[in-house]
Amino acid sequence: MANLAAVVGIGQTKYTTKRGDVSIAGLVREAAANALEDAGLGWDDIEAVIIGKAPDMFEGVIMPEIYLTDALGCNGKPMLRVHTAGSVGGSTALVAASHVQSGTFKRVLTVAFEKQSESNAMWALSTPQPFSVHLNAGAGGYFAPIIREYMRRSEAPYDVGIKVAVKDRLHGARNPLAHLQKPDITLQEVEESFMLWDPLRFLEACPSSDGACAMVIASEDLAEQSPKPPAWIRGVAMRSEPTMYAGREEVSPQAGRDCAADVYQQAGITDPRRDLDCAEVYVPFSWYEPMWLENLGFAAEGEGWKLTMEGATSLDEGGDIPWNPSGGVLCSNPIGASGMIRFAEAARQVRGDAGAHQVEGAKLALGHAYGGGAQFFSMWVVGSEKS
Amino acid sequence: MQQIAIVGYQQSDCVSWAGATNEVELIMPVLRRVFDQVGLANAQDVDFVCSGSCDYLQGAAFAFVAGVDALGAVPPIKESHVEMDAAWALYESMLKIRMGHAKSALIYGFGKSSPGELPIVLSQQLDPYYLAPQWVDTISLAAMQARLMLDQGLITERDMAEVVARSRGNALNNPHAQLSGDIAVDELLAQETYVSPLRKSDCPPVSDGASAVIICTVEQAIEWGVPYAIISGIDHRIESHNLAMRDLTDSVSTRQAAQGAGMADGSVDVAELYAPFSHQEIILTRALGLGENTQVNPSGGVLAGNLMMASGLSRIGELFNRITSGEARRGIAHATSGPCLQHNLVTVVESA
Amino acid sequence: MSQPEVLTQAFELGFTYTRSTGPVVGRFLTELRDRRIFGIKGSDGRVIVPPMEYDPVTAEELSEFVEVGQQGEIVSFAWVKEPRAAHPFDRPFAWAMIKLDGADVAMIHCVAAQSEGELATGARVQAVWADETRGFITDIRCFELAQEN
Amino acid sequence: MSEEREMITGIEAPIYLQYKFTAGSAPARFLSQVKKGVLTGQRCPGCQNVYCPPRGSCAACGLPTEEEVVLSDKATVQSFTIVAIPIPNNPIQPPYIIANLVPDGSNISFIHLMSECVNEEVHIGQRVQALWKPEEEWDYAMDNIRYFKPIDEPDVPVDRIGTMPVTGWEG
Repeated sequence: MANLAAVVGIGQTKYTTKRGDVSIAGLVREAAANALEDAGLGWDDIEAVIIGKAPDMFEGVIMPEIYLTDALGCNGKPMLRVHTAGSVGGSTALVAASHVQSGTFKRVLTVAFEKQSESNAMWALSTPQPFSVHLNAGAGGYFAPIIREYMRRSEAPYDVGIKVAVKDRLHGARNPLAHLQKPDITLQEVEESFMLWDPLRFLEACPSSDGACAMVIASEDLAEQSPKPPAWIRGVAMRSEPTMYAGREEVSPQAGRDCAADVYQQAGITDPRRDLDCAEVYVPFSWYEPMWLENLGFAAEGEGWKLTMEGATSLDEGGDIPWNPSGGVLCSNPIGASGMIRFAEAARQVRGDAGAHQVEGAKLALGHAYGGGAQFFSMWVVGSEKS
Repeated sequence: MQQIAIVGYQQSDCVSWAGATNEVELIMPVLRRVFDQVGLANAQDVDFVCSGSCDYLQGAAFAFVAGVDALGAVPPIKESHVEMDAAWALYESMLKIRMGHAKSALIYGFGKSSPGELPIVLSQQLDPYYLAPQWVDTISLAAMQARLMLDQGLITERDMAEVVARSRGNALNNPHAQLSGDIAVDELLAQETYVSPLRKSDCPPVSDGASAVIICTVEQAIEWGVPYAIISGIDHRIESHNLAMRDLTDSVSTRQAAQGAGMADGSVDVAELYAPFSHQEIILTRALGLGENTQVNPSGGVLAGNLMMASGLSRIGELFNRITSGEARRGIAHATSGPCLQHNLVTVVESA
Repeated sequence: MSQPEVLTQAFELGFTYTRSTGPVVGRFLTELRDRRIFGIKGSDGRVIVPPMEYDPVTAEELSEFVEVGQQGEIVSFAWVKEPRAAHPFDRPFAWAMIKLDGADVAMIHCVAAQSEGELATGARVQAVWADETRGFITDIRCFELAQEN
Repeated sequence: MSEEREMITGIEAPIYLQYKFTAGSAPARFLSQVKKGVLTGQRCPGCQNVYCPPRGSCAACGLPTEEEVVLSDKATVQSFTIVAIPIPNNPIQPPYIIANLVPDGSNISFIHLMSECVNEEVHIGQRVQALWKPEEEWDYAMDNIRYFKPIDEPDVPVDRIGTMPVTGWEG
């Protein structure tokens, strides 16, 4: 059996288009130092550092843990670098947790970051390769056809994505760290925004952000001594499947369903909508909320959009299962950190430390991340209680 | 701590150019052989898979995603990846087993270094403001390290050539080696310098290839009924990124990792060291305090073939081979990352 | 089955990254633009050039800048007989670790010399500035052997 | 007082790396046929599905694919998007349609351009055919096919997309 572990410190940067005031190390450091401060700890209290980010091409620094050693107080310590595409922030948190859950370490620091302003994410994701057609149209170009297929199957009204875009931006307006601050956003504004990758409009897509997120994860005994309430890690799961294979279910990938089933089983969840108080789910394009509502078992197949339209996932509408109270990826997207932000925001909720976007009385929350061609999944469930 | 067994290891040939072989075509035959070695059908028969690779070697983002195509990952599998040498993927896999979320794991690393100019590509690992913009190549950094040792009288050029001669000689017994042969020390010393004080023979060849290891709980190894060796300890440590802040003639982090891995708890019959440059083998040997009773790099080490992102994992595999063949009872495998031995991992492996 | 031809094609993976420097790196580069070299004091009092943002031992933020000399001595060097396309010279040159006067930690930069024999550990070198400085590490074009005073 | 100059807060770091790419065996076989104006796939010895373009393995089974299968240049639209923004490294000017197309005889889609169509009328299940460049321009490249254009054949029902035999779709 895995040892109990808990999140005892969380640190983030303010997410923004360009953090022009810091170096790459400065950005990562800021989140890490905030997490240490939140945990009431110093650099010497940390035994190992686990760092994650998406492709090195975003910053053009190869294996950046090598350069970041000193900024993260890691000289003489173990340092591990995770890269699992867009899910990396989540899987990095899971690898960090395994350092403690395996009984190998008592207290580790984990950090994920992206400083996307150093390059152009669209470039880094579609670098030219000989002998291939240069049709790569960025992540939106990849996911738009899958969304179209979901719309066809579910017969969802055209404006479900628009509703999600507004809902998450209103959530983000409660979160001072969120990149996009749009407290006055309207359905009409989203609908009239530029069509990027039909059926995806500009305001239905995530921004490109600079930012970093960090957590301190500690063993049961140390977590109990922590000055602030710990977020107990109640379940951890990862799943991968290939990008392309004959008959692949792209709208609701098997890897996502299996991953959810695994993490729910560990956390004793039988009905996620009922048992969980909120969820931070990787939704970089608005339509992925209804799609993941189904994939993660919050709604039956073809019914996810109904929860969205009823307001069930909205904090402002008093929904029973708020999704992305922090504003989610639609408000802030430093790619390599986005998954960890989901995991950290889930932990903030059950620590009762989420400020204006706190879900009242949240005791159990889901953190979710996915990456690649919606083929890599990582999830955890955190709770205010050990079991 | 729970004992974990190594039950399989396979490596491709180290070749200077893999030709018309893409990543998945490079990996698949190695995986087939390691599955056959343990008697498994495919990655569905292990509980966890973790790989190591680096996008910049072949110049494409998400290079590792192609690796998943080699696994037969339908239905979906538990899988992760480090942008590091796969020795660190093995480390991550051990944690998964220790926490009880897996009984077995497949680890693989692959690198196609031939498409780019490797020493220049790796210059972009350095400080992005001070060093990377100067394009200081990795061979030159190692050459400065070697000169520090020569100047301080810690080594001679003959010492370095002896490392190379032994590596090439040992590699005669390694069918996957790229460089092997019976070569005299004087013959090596007669060659002119390349990036002085290094000769070309002091540097590793650029290689394409892949390797794979399967580990599991001892109970699982017994159930599978295959020969196994025990990983009794593993640890890794990193040092400052400022090369001049480090004592480059020593490897403090290797010593720390060896201590953490419990190397001193028994004899070290064999050591497989990931020393890309000849003088670095001497640094490592001394940092670890290895004496005459330890056979160093019987495989020839990476001077005989250097699979970036897999060589560290291969060192563990080569050690496994020595132990399961009965040539050694206990030994260590070392992996490194970063310029001039910045980040080091030590694994202790014992006979079952 | 058809036999494939070996299809090989060159390509460039290239981008001009826009890096923000933060205050420490930015200060160093600003001084370089003005043809001065600054280091920073580590927690143990050692002067580190170029300045590190964070102390390798204590992990503390560093902030005490110190100007150092433009001459120093070679701590070690590598002689590059066959420069690579990315290298700063197209004739033989050296990469060196150079401890500048007033610094305790060497910096890595290139040294221009006619032959390997001209250089030695302990040799004195001095910075040669680029014709135009702009706040980049290559504002120091290279080092060369110091003139005897 | 000397002239105060602004602090340096940013730098440009040009990183341009040169690589020599070699296509893998499966893609090279595929492209060698495309140069002759023929679309081919490779069949998995396990699940029997045909991959186009082949990458060397059946990703589902993890088995090497060897058997080469000649495919039709007629295909079915599995899904699509209309791209309205310019993409770095992509010379085509928006708006344009990128479709996931399954060629007859294959069990998996690839992406390619669609043209000679009314954007608003493009739909899932639509039948299309390759429009090849003039033969003298053929190279080892999928853009030997300039684009796919609609043809006058009945739509393929959604649940049958990806299962068309190489002989085509009778409706």
